[in-house]
Amino acid sequence: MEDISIAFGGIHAVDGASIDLYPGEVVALLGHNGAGKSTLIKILSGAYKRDSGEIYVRGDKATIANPRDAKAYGIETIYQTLALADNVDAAANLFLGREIMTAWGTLDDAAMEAEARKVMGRLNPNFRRFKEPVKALSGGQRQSVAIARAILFNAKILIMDEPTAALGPQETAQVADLIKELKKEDIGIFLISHDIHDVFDLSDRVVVMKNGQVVGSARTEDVTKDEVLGMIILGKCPPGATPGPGAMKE
Amino acid sequence: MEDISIAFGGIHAVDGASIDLYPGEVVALLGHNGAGKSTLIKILSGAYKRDSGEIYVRGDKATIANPRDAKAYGIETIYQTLALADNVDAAANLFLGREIMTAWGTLDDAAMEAEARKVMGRLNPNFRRFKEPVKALSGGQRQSVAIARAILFNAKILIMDEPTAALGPQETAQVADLIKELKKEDIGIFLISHDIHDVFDLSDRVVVMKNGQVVGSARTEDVTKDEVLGMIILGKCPPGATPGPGAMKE
Amino acid sequence: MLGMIGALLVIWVGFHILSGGTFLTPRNLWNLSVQTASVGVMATGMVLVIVTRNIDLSVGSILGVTGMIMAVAQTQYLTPMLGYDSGLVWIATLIVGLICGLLIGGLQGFIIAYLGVPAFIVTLGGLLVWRGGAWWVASGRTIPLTDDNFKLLGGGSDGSIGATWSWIFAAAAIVFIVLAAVAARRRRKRFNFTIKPIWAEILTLGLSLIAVVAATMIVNAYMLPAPLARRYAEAHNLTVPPGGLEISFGYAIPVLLFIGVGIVMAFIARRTRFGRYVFAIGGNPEAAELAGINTKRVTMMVFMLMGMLAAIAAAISTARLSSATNAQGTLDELYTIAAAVIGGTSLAGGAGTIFGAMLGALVMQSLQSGMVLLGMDTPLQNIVVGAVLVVAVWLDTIYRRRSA
Amino acid sequence: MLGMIGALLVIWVGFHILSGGTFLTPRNLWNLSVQTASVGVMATGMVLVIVTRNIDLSVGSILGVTGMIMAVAQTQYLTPMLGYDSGLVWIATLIVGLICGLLIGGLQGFIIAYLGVPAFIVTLGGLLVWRGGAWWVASGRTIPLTDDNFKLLGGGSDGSIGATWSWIFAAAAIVFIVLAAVAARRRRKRFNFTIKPIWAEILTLGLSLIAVVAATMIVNAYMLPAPLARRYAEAHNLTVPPGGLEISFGYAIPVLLFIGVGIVMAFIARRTRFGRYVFAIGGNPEAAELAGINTKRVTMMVFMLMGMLAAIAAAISTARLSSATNAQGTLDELYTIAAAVIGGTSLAGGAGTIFGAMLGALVMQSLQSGMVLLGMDTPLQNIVVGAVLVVAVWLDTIYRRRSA
Amino acid sequence: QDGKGITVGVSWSNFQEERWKTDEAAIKKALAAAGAKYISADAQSSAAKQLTDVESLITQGANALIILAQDSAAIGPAVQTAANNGIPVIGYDRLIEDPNAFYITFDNKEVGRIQAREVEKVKPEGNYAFIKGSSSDPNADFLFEGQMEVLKPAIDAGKIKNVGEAYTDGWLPANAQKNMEQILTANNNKVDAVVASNDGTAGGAIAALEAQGLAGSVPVSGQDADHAALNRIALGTQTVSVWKDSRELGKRAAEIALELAGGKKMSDVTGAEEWDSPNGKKLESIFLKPVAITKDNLNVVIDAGWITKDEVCQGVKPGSVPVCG
Ligand SMILES: Nc1ncnc2c1ncn2[C@@H]1O[C@H](COP(=O)(O)OP(=O)(O)OP(=O)(O)O)[C@@H](O)[C@H]1O
Ligand SMILES: Nc1ncnc2c1ncn2[C@@H]1O[C@H](COP(=O)(O)OP(=O)(O)OP(=O)(O)O)[C@@H](O)[C@H]1O
Ligand SMILES: O[C@@H]1[C@@H](O)[C@H](O)OC[C@H]1O
Ligand SMILES: [Mg+2]
Ligand SMILES: [Mg+2]
Repeated sequence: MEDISIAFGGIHAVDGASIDLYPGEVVALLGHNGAGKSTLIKILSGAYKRDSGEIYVRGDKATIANPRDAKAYGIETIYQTLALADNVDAAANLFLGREIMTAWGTLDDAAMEAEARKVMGRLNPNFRRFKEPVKALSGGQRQSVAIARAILFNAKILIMDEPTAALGPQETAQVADLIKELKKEDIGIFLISHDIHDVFDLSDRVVVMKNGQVVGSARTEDVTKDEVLGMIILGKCPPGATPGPGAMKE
Repeated sequence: MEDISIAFGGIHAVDGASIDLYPGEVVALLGHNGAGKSTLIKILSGAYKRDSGEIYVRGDKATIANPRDAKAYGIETIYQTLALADNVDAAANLFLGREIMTAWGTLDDAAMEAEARKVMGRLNPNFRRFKEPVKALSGGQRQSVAIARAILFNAKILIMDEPTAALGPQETAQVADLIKELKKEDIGIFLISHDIHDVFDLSDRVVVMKNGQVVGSARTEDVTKDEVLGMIILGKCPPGATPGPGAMKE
Repeated sequence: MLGMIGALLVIWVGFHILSGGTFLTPRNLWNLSVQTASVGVMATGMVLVIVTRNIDLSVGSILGVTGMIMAVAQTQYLTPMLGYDSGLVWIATLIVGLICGLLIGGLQGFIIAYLGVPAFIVTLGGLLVWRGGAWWVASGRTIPLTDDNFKLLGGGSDGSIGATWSWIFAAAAIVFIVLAAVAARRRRKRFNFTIKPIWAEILTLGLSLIAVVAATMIVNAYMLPAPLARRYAEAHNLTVPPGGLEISFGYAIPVLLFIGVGIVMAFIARRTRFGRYVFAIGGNPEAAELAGINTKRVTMMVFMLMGMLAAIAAAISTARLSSATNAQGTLDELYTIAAAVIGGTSLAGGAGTIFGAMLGALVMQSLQSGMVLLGMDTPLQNIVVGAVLVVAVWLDTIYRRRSA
Repeated sequence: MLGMIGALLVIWVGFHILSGGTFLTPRNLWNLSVQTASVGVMATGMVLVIVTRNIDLSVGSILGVTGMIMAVAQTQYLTPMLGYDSGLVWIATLIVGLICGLLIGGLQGFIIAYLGVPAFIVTLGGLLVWRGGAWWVASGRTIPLTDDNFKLLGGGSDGSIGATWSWIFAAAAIVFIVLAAVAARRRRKRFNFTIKPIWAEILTLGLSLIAVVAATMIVNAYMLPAPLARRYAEAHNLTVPPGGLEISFGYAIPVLLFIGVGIVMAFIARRTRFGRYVFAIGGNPEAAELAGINTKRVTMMVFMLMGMLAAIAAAISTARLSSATNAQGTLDELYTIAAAVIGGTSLAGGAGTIFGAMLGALVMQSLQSGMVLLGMDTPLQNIVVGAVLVVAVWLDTIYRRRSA
Repeated sequence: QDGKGITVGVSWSNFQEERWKTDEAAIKKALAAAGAKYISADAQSSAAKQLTDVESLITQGANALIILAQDSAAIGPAVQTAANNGIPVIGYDRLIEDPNAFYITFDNKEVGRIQAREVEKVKPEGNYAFIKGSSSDPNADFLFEGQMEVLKPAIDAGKIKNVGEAYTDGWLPANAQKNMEQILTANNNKVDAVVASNDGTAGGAIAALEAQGLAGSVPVSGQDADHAALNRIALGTQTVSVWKDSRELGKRAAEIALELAGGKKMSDVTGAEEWDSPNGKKLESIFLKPVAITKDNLNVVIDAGWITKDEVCQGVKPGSVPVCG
């Protein structure tokens, strides 16, 4: 992504941000609340239209005007707001937009439920409530459904916006394992998280944003946790990192 | 709270749970996703009607049939789903139900905004968007608003359902400070959190739930993190804890 | 649903007692089924419209204008072209109507989905525009239909299938219901899901079979009145026995059409991708869009479907009146929406069933025609209908809350 | 809002040109203002109803029944009781109407809020019940009003305040607007908030002052027609000058009532706790309940308010016709809801402004009476009204999206 | 006439209009006198509901039907159903073009003619406005045709000018008022006469004239002899109301229904004559004569017991109207 900007009536939510992601790489996107992380990745996933800037996928300029375009490029997203259809059940949500059909061209609910049980079993073994509309689920259960939804399809790029925020310790560990697995399958992952421990465990690179601008990016192994915290809170770019337009001028 | 139960069409979301809380004490409520934590505290805050059980406040049986009753007992709640009116701004949300009025009996929006700026300044110094309806805010910003709302009033009992899930590192630290301050003012706090580090830093006691039942409770200093994880995941009650009805039978 | 069925039964029995035993007669029930068909057909489409958080105030006017267009097309173009006795006229007429309904619905749907104008305004505009259009088509005149086959769509003594065919229809329905139940059970077994106990399965199955048989017996118990039976006997060279001829009406064609539409719409709602998307959009439009659903196209298609159903309803009611009038369908939008809402469709979107709406249409029609049987003054009738409506939905609400 | 004002201006200029210069005359604009008052009053209440995610289909019927009750109360009870010339009759009549409106609205609100029956069904029931009630009150007869003071509420030449008072009214309005702006500015300064640049403040202020002055000039430019002026001169012992008397109508009383209601309702919506709760409930009913708001009571009160406004509208339209007729208010529910929606109220709840709804009512009425000026056939009128309505809202939608 | 054991069903097109209440009372009275039973239904202006209503009335065991048709063409299937069940039908007030139905009415065209004639008497030249009935009621056009028939010569001669005509949605007085206001505006008050199609719309038009100080100086027509309208005639703001004594119409219809139910042939009904309908059908029918009520013959309605003198003369200046003294 290059030089992406978007403004909502006066506020520059994202302001000239550029980020790269390579296959099999996990890039963690960090920043204070309201830094513009979610907005930036929503542009990539087609949920928002950017005011300016370009997106390149595998070297070619990509035209992403809506979520369908993004999916066509193999970009799958787990939104922070979870984006589930509250009134239908977990299986229907998992397959929304890509339903399994019977030979007759009708919905194959039984097959979808079977598949859903398989995936959810891996993520959240306590989960039983397949027949319930997802609005009746607990916060963590909903998040598991959203994660399952994104990984069910063969994405090339996976965007995860605070995927473990509502998850319990066991479920969080399971997601971490999952990310490692996906990495092996050469999938590029954007991981947004406030948990600095997780970030250091999982990511290859970190990118920090502040007030809509990129403070800097660094290979995870080149910086310390405290340096990253300094980037998030003060916008100070440490020596191990490449400064961006949002870095504090000294 | 004693022997609280509630069922949603067949599912026993909370099943015979009893918990105590003393003034100036922080009790952490832990458990896997869907264990029944949110449901339990929603009963205490009047959002759900319990099927059975009793609630006692300061020794007396309390009748809590709706959120207004709970507030009358000084119980304030930060809900996991945040429960904000999406279409009005942060200040209006902060004071919803307890607006500041002018001498003329009209809403004093300016005074409310001024007050809101003060409180939000403490929680989230980056926050500027006071005029915006809260649906335009980022996940963390919304959470800050919900927290500010709950602490703005002189609660006797404060319930926080995963208050820091969406917060950045700086904002999380601020909430931790806040909890310590409130404790000093003799406020009792129920803290629901999946962050075992936070829990050990902040709480006096931990209570663990599993599948709607209490596994056990313990003074935080009497147990280790791993023991607590064991309680959450396996339902195994360690020697330092008082077992509840949901403890694994050996 | 059970709550509403209960309310319906109470209403029926109440009317039966108050009317001194005329309500629950084969004749009245047969009439009721025909009277319900037109609004009922539209109510099935209204469910999908409301589920997607929209509304359609124009259905009554679309019914009016498509009815008018069909009548004019039939009398002025199709009959002259195809010949007076041609068996093709009725189907050609219907196709003209369906295409017009589709286009009108499509236009409205396009404005709503792609231009982002609220459905309330677009269809309120449609209410005015198509009502005006209905007037223009024939300068306000009432157009009598010419084709007898087409008139069969409206029911009446000729437009009914008689006792034998009614039993054949019932048998087919029973076979279908049983097969569907067995297939569903087998499917769930294959994936090792929990299944209902066999007695529960048999109970529900048994109840639906009883309903089918009872309905068939009722429509077959309604006999042709004497002068008609005599005419029938003459036409078929039968000798009239001393006790008089006993010839059954059987199911009316518009009722069969109504049932058919109901089944197709229920299938669309529950078993197709399109139906799934409709509900997902209703539950959370943003989530549906983010899931890659082309929400605009789906919305537009819902309105196209609604337009076609209004055209079918127009065919039924035009055929029933054997003429197209200028005011036809006035206020039907209200009854149609009411039927859907009574049947449990939530105006907040995301929830509703086809079967419920069909039931809702039946409840509305029962109230209206039951009132006439009681012979009250109209104003008092209105008062009672309004009050009973509220009470019926209230009881259903309580029932729902209990069983939730 | 600006988008809708623009659309309104386009409609006005369009009609002016097409009607050969009769639309934008003081007389027509004066008429327009009076014609808008009744539906406009109800539209302000409908905003709150829709904001709380409800709907009220019964307002037209409530208007009908309260109008009838007021007429009967006045002619059969109050006038005989208080005397033919009593200055108390009009206010007593109005109070009777307001109480009835309040009770009717309260009953409906209670069923909606506390029994949980959907507003659509309850008010659809109300539509039938109160319409039937209107008939019952006087067995369908038209009741001419007896009290002349009450008739002033309907406007007409006597029911207008004349040039001098109109200027006094304008001056008061100007003072009020300026003071309010200054006070708001001072307040924000006190808390050290950012304030608008002074030129922007003056610009908005200037525009509203110009609007007030222009409106006053227009209503004052509308002169009493010759026969009325002569009668006026006789009554006041004036000598008629050779050029004829020039006596201005000035603001009509129903229009002042409409403006007054608008200001009160805007105040309620924006500056009171109740109004804040109404919007919070619309934004997220659960959150409002969890915040400790008694959402049921607020909902019920919204419907009570709506009932009272329907009674005020009934007073205006009854006084205007100087009699209560049985079908009065028929279809007004549709116009009222349409006015609110045109004015930007979202049927999904949570958003809407009183001023927008007032503007919406004006747009609807402009379309309707402009059409009559053009002398088109009713059906064609309907078509044009429907189409223009959709286009106007579409333009507004585009404008909103742009400026968002 | 003995009507014991006979049930007569009446299907009204829109009962919630002032005039039908009187018709109903007359029918009821005549039936009660004969010991027959009265049942009824109101189609509320919907041709479709009227068909449903007729079916219900038959279900309830009606032996004869009186139908006030909402739509003269669309009533066909209802009449057919009745015929199939061997039940005689009377077309009441509005034409039903079906030989199976007996037709009894006041001629609507004649009503229109009377309206125009009386107005023309007062203002033989000048600008005329026409407040027509509901565009969805065929009677509205019959009335207008009758009006035009009378005025055509004067219009062709250039003496009378049509300066505005408008249908009144649903016959609602409030709509008539708005329409009249617009016509006055468009003509800058230069309207010399108003031909309104019934008393409700006349009331709306007069309210609009009143606002311009024109009421009383501009003649206005109406029909139905609504009580409010008769009062206006006495007050001088309305010129004429065409009185169709619906008590007579109702009474005759009820009697004929009983005769037909008793097995009498249509042609044997007393006073029946064969009449050729516009579409060339031969119908058995009876026509009653409408009466023009003006200031000068208000005593007719009072003497007939249609209305009390007090009601007619409410607020009338003494000496201005003969009957009010
Ligand atoms: N739809 C919108 N309309 C207006 N402003 C918006 C909108 N969405 C986001 N914003 C604003 O843009 C800024 C960036 O928001 P964003 O959601 O990208 O933050 P974030 O980095 O994801 O924060 P968090 O860690 O809290 O999730 C915030 O100030 C927010 O208030
Ligand atoms: N309104 C409801 N209707 C039906 N079932 C519900 C409802 N609310 C919660 N549940 C079910 O009750 C159980 C407990 O949910 P609860 O929200 O209390 O979990 P939790 O412990 O807060 O989990 P988390 O950590 O994920 O927030 C879950 O299985 C959930 O699906
Ligand atoms: O008498 C009138 C009737 O003939 C017409 O059809 O409807 C309106 C009535 O006023
Ligand atoms: Mg975010
Ligand atoms: Mg929870």
